[in-house]
Amino acid sequence: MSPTEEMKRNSTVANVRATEIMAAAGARELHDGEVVIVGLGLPEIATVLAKRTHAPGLSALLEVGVMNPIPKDTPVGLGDSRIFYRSTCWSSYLDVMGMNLHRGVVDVGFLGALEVDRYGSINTTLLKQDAGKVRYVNGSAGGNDVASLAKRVIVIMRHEKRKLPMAVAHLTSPGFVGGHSRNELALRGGGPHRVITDMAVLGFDPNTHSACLVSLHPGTRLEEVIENTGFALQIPKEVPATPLPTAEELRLLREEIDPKGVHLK
Amino acid sequence: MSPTEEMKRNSTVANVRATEIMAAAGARELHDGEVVIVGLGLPEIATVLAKRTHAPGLSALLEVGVMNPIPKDTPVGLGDSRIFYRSTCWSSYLDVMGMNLHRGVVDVGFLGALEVDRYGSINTTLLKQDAGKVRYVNGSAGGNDVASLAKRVIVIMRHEKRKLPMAVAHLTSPGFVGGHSRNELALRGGGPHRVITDMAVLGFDPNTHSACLVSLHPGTRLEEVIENTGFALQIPKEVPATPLPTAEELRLLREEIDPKGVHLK
Amino acid sequence: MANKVKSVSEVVKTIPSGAHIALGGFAIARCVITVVHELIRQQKRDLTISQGIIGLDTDLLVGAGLVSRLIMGGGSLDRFGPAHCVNRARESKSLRCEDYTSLSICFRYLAGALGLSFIPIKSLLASEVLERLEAGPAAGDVKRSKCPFTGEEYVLLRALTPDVSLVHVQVADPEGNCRIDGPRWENEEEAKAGRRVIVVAEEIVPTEYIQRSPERTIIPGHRVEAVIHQPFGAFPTAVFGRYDYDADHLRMYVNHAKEPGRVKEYLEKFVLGCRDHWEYLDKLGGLRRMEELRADPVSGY
Amino acid sequence: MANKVKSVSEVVKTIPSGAHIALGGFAIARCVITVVHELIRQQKRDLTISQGIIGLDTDLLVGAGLVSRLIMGGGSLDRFGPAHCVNRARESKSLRCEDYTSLSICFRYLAGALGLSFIPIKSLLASEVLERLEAGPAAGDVKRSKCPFTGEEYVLLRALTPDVSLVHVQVADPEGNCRIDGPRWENEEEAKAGRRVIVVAEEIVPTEYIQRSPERTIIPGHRVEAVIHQPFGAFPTAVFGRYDYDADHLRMYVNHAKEPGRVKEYLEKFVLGCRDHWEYLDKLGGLRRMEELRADPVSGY
Repeated sequence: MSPTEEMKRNSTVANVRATEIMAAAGARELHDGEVVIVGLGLPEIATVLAKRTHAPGLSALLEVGVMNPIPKDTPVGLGDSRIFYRSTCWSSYLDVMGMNLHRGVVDVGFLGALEVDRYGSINTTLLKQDAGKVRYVNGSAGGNDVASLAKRVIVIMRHEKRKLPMAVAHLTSPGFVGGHSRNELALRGGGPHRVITDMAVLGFDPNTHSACLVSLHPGTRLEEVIENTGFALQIPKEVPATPLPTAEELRLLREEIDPKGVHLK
Repeated sequence: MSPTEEMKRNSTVANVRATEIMAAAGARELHDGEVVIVGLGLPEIATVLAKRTHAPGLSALLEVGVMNPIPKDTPVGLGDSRIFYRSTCWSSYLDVMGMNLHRGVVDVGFLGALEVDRYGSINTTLLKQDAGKVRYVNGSAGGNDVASLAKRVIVIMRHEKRKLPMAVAHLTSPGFVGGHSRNELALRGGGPHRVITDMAVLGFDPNTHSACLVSLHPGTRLEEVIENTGFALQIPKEVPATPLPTAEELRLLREEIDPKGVHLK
Repeated sequence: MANKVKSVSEVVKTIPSGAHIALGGFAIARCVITVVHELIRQQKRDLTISQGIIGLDTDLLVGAGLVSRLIMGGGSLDRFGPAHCVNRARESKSLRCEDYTSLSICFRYLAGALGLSFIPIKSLLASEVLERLEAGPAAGDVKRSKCPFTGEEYVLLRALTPDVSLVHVQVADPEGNCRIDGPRWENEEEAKAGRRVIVVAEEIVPTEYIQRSPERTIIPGHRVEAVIHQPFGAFPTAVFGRYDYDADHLRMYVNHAKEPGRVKEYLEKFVLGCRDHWEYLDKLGGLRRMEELRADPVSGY
Repeated sequence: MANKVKSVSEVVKTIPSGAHIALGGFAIARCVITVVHELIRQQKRDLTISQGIIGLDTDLLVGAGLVSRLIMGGGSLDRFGPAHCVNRARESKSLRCEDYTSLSICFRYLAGALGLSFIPIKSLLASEVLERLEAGPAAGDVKRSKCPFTGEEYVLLRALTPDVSLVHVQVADPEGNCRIDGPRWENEEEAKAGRRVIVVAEEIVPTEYIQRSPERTIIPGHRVEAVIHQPFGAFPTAVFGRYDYDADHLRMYVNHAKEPGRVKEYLEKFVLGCRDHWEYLDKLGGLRRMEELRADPVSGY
């Protein structure tokens, strides 16, 4: 990433960080009473923010077998005891991923990604480098399961051309593969719903199933988004601005949810 | 049952009740370190006796999700809290019947029965009466599962002609159905091994898979057994006598395991 | 979070006649008697009942003539006697009964709980249990097949996904997080297979109490639609750690259940003749009797 | 009852090279480090490892060159970095790796634990994860099929039945009755799928303690072949309620793991250079360091 990009990412729009806009935008996608399976990092931050504001009845599940934790310290991963704190249930993969996700009662799957393509398919397995060299990363873990089975999938990631390619280097977790409907793909889950980046919020056209622009973050120009997207984004005539986090949302994020700025830096 | 039969059943041979001979004979069929799924009544009594004597390392599982209970009071059924007392594990059907029995780690299934036929198939579902009238009873519960999957099956029951018919009125739990090997029947478990009655211990011929006489209880005449068996029992030239319970076995049965004589009456 | 505590009458009002109801009781233990009585008072008819081991709960519903179809593994009232009403209804062919086994019912619930439309099993083979299912109206729920990897012969079972799954638990919080003390038989799978999950709790505790030992939570709150708070709600059946079964009352029930006429008598007196569960408990001896049967903390009965 | 408490060295002697070993660790939590180190000291080669989420345990075994086949759902060392040794071995094609997903590994263990040779699943479809499995040496373990009742498309998975299943638990009795505090991920299914089950316990308690809360027993003693008693046996990974992970050591490990040469260095110093787990713990700071990382009873870390 170039210094200027770095600058931009960490620079503030009305003293708001891009990560804070992302967290708030993510939180707004979650409705009270829903069941959400969350990955660590910004997805978890956004979920906690939603729970502390408009969605107190949200149920947050972690694939390891943890429900509704209220961590007081920032965990480094899903196996970190910090994320088990004050939960309402400690069970198992079989319970969370089998008896909830596969059962069909999970409304939202909230994921991170290495690459997302125009049809919302996700790569978390490998990167293809020059001379056909391959670099492996973490693999699917619960990603493919969540993308296949959750009623809707929300991805939070950085907006870079190489991270938003025409087609992912490895199709780890299916979106609307090849532009097909989920039905045609024999997948139960509703598929990708939002991709929240540090520049914009993307959605998917109900007909073409191709990614479209939903809103632009304040301070980001449309051209920047187009430049930094590896495929042709459908652009509506009127592009609304992503609402900035409210003062209360910012207070919660900065003072209570991630005071050390581990994920919001 | 006629008064004389009643008399005989409750009369004593060297002051030993038939039920006590049955319990001791059942206990001797269990080896130390084995895993046994037990039904309530004499099977449980025999299992406790084995545990207290030659098989301290026996693991006793109850289908409801109870392991190695040490009841101090006599339960009326598997749902009775009395049978949960001092267990090493409380889990579920899925664990006991799925992750143990279906997994193939249960050595012995210890059952009661309404009828057992010459091939060791069990009926616990219904009785056919005159004029084709049917009377329903308890059904399979775990019986069919245990008979299908345990490495060997032991049945304890009263010896009456109508309870040991040529063919059961309803084949609830398969033995060597039609004289076929368990392999031919696509069943994993080894099938019937012993039928312990108040007159004798029966086994099954490895070739014909038909019931044969293993031993006669002291005080019972061979003719009685033949009279009271609804099919042609294979009789060896030499018929050994079922060993009587030892003094210590009797003491345990009468003073500690079933002092109120609920099952040994 | 949501407070899901509701009265049994308002909850039962939401259960339509013709519904498939899964019962979590086992013979004479943790039967949802308070809901069963209300179903009878509200005369919910044409019910399909599924259950691993039937007991007093199912026998009462069948005795009241509300059940048209029964999917079960077996059962009775243990040493107190057979399920007379169920057996009699079967003999008179007024009840369609599909006999499975403990494990096959458990597997059918497991499949439902996991969102699998089918699951294989190695019991039932070479038995009349399977033959009767294949020959009867349940033919579409079982299918002989082979493992695609080993070629081994299996029976495939269709998942059970009851319209309403009922479970009686010792402890729940207002959001529906539930604990079950003692063995759980097939309750976890039965509950999680349900399209709707309704629990009856002996005791309601604050969520903070649940958070102190989250590993004890068997059914998470977000799966539960309603929590009915009814102490002694399973009476006269036993609830481990809370109270013992009432042997006298069970004997008396079985004596009534033997004869159609006297079942009616029992229902008139102890169900239809009671405004609610409290009045029923009073008829059974009230506080004094309940205290006699209250479990001691060491034995749990 | 039998006393199954054995030393790690005598237990590892019974594990042959070429064995399929299932690991119960998760990234940086409850990894069976004491067994992993002994496997390296005894140079058990050509191992097949299966695991839901790989972590330090698998990265050490692969770094030591003992693994020829890896069946996994994914994994890393969380924020401390990727599993460098595993990723590098894959890139150099010196490791045959079969990529599944968390749930498909869990279902494969579940099938194994239930004695089912196959189980259906609705993930993997329309993904390159499935395509690569079908195209590779794992082709015989997955099969597309349809539900015989609903016609819905499924992937059928072959059961996983490891030769040896390893799990790190907080509490066990001498017979092998085990408790796991905190979330259990796929440990119950992984353990019960094993042909042999070996547990490492932080603490050995009398059976009477187990009998006081039998509902906490996750793995029953009769399924366990051996219990290895090793306090801080998962160090430097975390054990909920007992101790936190050692962030400094994990960072140091990842820095070594980045380069093949330095992995060797790490193994020389902390594994091959240690007679046993106690000597290893001393090298990591001994009692003083362990006390620094000991969990507080409220937070569990």
